[in-house]
Amino acid sequence: MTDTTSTTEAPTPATAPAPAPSGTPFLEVRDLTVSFRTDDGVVHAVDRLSFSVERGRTLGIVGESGSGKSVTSLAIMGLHRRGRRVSIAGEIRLDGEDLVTAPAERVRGLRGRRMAMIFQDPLSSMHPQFTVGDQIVEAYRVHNRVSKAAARRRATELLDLVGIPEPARRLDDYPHQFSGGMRQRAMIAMAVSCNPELLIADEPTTALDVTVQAQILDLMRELQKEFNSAIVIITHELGVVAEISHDILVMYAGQAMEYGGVEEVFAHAEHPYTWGLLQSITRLDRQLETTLRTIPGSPPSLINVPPGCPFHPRCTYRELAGPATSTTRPPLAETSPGHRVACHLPVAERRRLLREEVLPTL
Amino acid sequence: MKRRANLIRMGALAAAAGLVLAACGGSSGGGGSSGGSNGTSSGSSSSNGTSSAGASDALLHPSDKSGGTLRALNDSDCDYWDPARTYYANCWDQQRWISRQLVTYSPQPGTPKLTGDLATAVPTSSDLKTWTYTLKDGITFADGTPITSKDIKYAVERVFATDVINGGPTYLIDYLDDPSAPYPGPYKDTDPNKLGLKSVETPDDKTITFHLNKPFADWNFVMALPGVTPVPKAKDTGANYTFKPVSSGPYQIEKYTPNKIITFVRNPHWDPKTDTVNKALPDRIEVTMGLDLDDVDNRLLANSADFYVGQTGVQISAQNKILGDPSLRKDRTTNDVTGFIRYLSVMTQVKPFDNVHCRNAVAYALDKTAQQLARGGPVGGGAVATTMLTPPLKYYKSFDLFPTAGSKGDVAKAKQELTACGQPNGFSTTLASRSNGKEVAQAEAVQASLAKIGVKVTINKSAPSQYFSSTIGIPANVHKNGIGLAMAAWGPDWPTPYAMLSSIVDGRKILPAGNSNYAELNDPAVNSGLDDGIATTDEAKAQRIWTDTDKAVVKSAAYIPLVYDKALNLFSDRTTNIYFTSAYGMADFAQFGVVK
Amino acid sequence: MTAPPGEMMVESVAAPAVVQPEGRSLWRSGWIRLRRDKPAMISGVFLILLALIAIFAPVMVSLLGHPPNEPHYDLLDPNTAAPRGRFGGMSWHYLLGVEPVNGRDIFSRTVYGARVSLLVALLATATAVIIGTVLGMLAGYLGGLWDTIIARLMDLLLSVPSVLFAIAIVAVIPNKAFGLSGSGLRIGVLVFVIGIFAWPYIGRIVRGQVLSLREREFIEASRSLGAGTFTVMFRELLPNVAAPVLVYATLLIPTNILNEAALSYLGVGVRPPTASWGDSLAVASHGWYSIEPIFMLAPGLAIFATVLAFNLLGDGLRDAFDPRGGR
Amino acid sequence: MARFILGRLIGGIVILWLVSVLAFVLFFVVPKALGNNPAVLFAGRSPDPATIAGVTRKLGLDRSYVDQYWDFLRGVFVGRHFDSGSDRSWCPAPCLGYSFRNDQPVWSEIVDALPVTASLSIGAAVLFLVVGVSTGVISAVRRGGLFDRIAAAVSLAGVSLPVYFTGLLLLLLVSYKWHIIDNVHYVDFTHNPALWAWNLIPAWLVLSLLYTANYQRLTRASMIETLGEDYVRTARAKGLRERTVIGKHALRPALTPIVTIFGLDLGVLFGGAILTEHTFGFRGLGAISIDAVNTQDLPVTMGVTLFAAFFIILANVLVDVTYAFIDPRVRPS
Repeated sequence: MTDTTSTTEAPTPATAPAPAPSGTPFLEVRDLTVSFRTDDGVVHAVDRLSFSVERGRTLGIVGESGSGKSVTSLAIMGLHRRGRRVSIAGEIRLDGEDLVTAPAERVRGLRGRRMAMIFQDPLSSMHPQFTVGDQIVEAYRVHNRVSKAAARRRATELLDLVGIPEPARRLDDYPHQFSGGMRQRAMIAMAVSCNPELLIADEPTTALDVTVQAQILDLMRELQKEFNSAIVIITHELGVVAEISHDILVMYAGQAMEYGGVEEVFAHAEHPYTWGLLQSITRLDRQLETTLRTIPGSPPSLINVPPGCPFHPRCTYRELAGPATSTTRPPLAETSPGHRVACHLPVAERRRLLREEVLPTL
Repeated sequence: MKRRANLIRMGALAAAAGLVLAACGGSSGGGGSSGGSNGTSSGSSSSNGTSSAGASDALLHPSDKSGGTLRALNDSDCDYWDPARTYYANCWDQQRWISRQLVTYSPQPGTPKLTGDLATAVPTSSDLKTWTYTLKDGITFADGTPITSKDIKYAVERVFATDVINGGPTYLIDYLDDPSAPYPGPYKDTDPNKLGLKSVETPDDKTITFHLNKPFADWNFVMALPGVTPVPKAKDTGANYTFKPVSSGPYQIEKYTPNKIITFVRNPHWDPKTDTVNKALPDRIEVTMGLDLDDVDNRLLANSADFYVGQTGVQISAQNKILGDPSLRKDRTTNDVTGFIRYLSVMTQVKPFDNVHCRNAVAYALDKTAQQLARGGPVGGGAVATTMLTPPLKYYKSFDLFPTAGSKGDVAKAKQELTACGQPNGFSTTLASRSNGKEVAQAEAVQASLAKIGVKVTINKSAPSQYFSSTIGIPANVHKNGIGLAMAAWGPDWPTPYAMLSSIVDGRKILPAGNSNYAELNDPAVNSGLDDGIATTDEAKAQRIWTDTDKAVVKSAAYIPLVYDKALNLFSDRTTNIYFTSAYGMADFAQFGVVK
Repeated sequence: MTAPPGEMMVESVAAPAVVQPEGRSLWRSGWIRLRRDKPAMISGVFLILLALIAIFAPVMVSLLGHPPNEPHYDLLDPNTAAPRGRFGGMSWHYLLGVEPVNGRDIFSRTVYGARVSLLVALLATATAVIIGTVLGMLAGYLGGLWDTIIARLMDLLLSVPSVLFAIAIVAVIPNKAFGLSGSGLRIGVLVFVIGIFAWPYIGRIVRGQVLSLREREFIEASRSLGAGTFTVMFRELLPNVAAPVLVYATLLIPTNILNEAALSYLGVGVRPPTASWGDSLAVASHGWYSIEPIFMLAPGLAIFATVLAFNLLGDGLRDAFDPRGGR
Repeated sequence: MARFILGRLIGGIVILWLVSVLAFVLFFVVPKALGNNPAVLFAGRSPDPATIAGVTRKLGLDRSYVDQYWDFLRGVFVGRHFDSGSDRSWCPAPCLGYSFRNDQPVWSEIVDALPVTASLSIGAAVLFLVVGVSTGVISAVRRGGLFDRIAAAVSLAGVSLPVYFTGLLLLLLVSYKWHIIDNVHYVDFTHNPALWAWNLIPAWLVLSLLYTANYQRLTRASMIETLGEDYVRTARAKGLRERTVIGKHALRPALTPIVTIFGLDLGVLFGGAILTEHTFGFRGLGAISIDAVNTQDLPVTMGVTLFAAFFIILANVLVDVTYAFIDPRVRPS
């Protein structure tokens, strides 16, 4: 972030961001492209991705590992170290302000205050050598000029809020002295310490057992009510999305495959990849370990993304989609209001397959 | 019972420098010599030339100015400050500040004479067995108590207590003990006054008489060794006396921190009227010890100190500086032949060197100028040697029994000798040397010389401390390890041929351990020469005997003289009365003064 | 041990990250990565050349110099024992001049010094690798008392002042021992003392590797098929620790070169007049370097270039075979 | 915690004891087995049998090896008598015996040499720690940049240069060519602190070059590893300033392994920087130990070895304990 040699900033002049009128999306991502240069070639981690989230609403981003979910979230937070190796293009508008072109220092000021993030593995994401309390206090004080004692009181409140018993005492514990669920709660407490308007949760429940998972999701819902935040939740578990999200974005190989309201997509999924995800979840009854195993093949190398629809080599129905599927990238086209799908299969064919072949297996 | 060889302990236990006894002086023009006697080479002639540029016989900066502090430097501490135990030449020289003996060396450049010190005069003995000394009046210890003959007898007795008082020379035991009833030393003495040694008589406080068990012409020299320094019985602390010896000389120890510093201040009870030897010019003397030798040179060059007590000569970088600065060289250095000899020992009991022709081959093959270079060249190292007696010694006479052109060796003659020895194609042998100092370079030069006649030499380096005591000092080890050649060096305890030769060439002194006749030379001509020489009072006869003996040794080719040691010593510009004395093979510290 | 410990032979570097071998493809992908590493490849070529020079030293010297032990007194100033002329008497006949005191050809001695240096360093490294691998595997695989004893032994060896012990050992070894004598014995002793203090570095790495491999399926499988301890160790474990051992052995070589030179510099190296870089530096250090820097520069730069090349190659190997440990 | 420390201390003492046995065997048993009687070494150049017998009795060399070792060990803790029959001397604890060379108590030789070694190692340690760690951090943060590449090259050269070569080179330049410090020698700190430092500078530079290079590489690697850790990302996600992220969140865990290595290195250095002291002619522990080995001064060799091992082991124990304080995860509860 201190890198001044960034060569990838969009050439558009930075205009003073006007406060977004209410009702417009709080976070708007447009044509976001993130690529990394490595010794083996350029990794196209995110490719022309667009979505938006309003305050009070939750977007779930789903996809196998390596589909670009986490890269997207880190791009929003401005946590990629831009420079010779990373390039980011497109727009990320937070309350109307473009973060891609904003100076690093400006983005830093927003991080933790207006947008915050919860990470996947709370054990590795919390600093092992500082107490839980210190870490929350630090998160709070970086954006609030208050005394240490006041920040400490705030940290106690937060721990209490996220449901940690005896919060005043546990403040001085180190992360390794917490259980997995408690650590995630503490992580959330840290993230919400400044009442962020955007909360990004990257696989917040993956490392946790099922009961704790449910508790954490409840907690996030409650917090959303309290702070009216926009939430982006990243997961590979459709169950989590179904439980907490309003909207869903299915990603594959850095690209959006399907995007829409949760009920709509779950009921009328039109992308073969989404079908695969749906099939895997129901059949195994949320057993994490083997989720998604049912989709044949493995995710593509992001250095050599297949031309056309990136999913086509694994797609059971590619014969039905015509030759374009392996040459032309399908647009993310609206099939019904608010529901977009990127697929070369004719709409009617997709609906027929869903009805005749997919739904019976679910 | 022969106890200890007569040599000044050099390097044997000393740290880096290698040789302890140092250098200076060859009054009569160092190295006179032999190198030049047959075919002069540019190398050896320049060696003669440079040696005369040194101080030999000269007195640098004479002055009677007293006062000031004399600042001396040393790399290591003395082995002991107990006069009976020290065996380093420079420590004997330093002892002159705090100790006096019955007789001592007269203060004069070059070959010194003995003169009375505590005794009124230097006695003579017709049978060379009975020696009587009379003490001066008014001589006292540093606490004011008068020095009596009993204090001297007590000091002599201490040397017999080898379990406590060890380290020093043992001539006193050799010549005064009764082998049928050995004296155990004063600590185990049953005599109430602890004066039970029968061979020393003290009829009164002023008289002391020694009854030797055999004739010994050099006895007065033994009486000049620090071992005969009087010790007050009441102040004798045995092994700890080394930390606080009672002074009888012009100075006394003010403060002593081992390995760091020793300081001397004037002894208030020293009476100059009783002392014709010590000038005692400075008010104070400081010896700083434990220094790096290059550091020593630099301090001397910068005049921030006055002299180096080791007197082994400057290091290479300082030597380079001095040779490039004629005025520095002239005013502030001495460059004398020390009396020390570097030689090659050729083991007569190791095949094929049991054959004299094989030994002769080595003697002819050696390039002695290479040895000279390995020692540091004609200025820093020494002069090419052809005799075992060295120029500063009494009765030294130059000759060369193995002349080669320019002293560079004669391959043809060497090969002839090899053929005569029955080894025309050469052979393999082992050469022992110490692992430190310049001896390794010397060994490599021997190796290179002998390679020319087909003799393949393997060098066997030993830690200096075990070199003389075990590697080459135990004949059984020498035979077992097939050591045919050994680098060696010798310095006499006093400047006479007997002190030089008796331990290293006497065939009757080949010991199973602690041997110093390394080559195991047992030549009747040499043995009888030693006996005759030391029993002779006639100067001319003595001269003849000693030269013949020296020739017999060299002719045996069991010992091949290589280099007469020289040292280029540096002094500060304020040091006065610098001259070489062969008594210690270095400058006479007792005469130093400082100006400025 | 990613860097030479310098002052003492004791480790100054934590045990490096463990390489995760993934089978055959590791070797190939590692080679591909290594080929892209220019400094490492150049170093490799340099070291091959150096090895050739060492092997064919007599040919080199007969073409460009004089026998390494042949004195040339005529080239010295008889008064100072220093070479006549500037730069140590450099000339077309004596490319790097001649040594003081005996006038030996510095070029030849530098070339011959490579022999001792490489021979001792390679043999010592081989010793360390053999002992370290065997004991490291035993400790890691057998565990329990074996592990305790071997781990304590490694601690012990890392706790003693190794240069001092090495010198003391060299000093007490007689001139004939173990059926060897002369230069053979000296080189053997040097190899032994350097190797004996170096093996714990390899031992620790191997032990760590084996500990993590021990519970893996293929080991279990092999064991359940009735394979004995030694079969498992040498058939299954050894191929899997080979890559990290190779990498750290390469990084141990420069350390051992420095150690050999250090011992020679302190006077307990090979027997005179055998040329060695450390010994040449010792000669120079006795004041001669201040008179003519070439005495110190020739052996010093030879050590530097060789050690640097091995370090570059080792770093390259580590980056290629253990990407986690590098940049 | 107390139990943990106690456990480490006992472990350290056991190792030290093993080192002492090893040293005793190496320095006293082996030479004698090879035919070098220590009494002969002690007694001088050509000692007579009576002297050797006296020395043998005085040093207790006529006793069994076990007894001799026991005498030595007891001497270290409670002092011991040296008794030759007529001469009894008391060597107070910690008694490591007397030097064969000059009859000084070994302990006083060590005490004399310690300030030199301490000055050399502490000064160098400060230098290499500060320079090595800071350049390592900068390299890691600006990975791949110009600074990093230059630092990598310099470090690689640094770890490839023997101290005795850089030492001579530096002496040649500052002393003989440029005459900046004409005569590099050790000056006691109490004598003149300015001269003390001035004369130590070349040795500090030489010794720290090697270690700086090492620490630069280590810090860089360690820092790069921690910079990739999730908790550093968390720190950034909080909106902390980059300086805080690096200086606090990344540096502290990155330094944890460095502290370990630093402790061990310091322990080794305190045992005597043999090559540096030898090259600069400083009479520190390293130099006296080399002299002692070369002159077969067994008590001094043994004493210095144990003293050096003591520091190395002490450093090991301290490092373990410190580690527990730095890293709460390994802290025993």
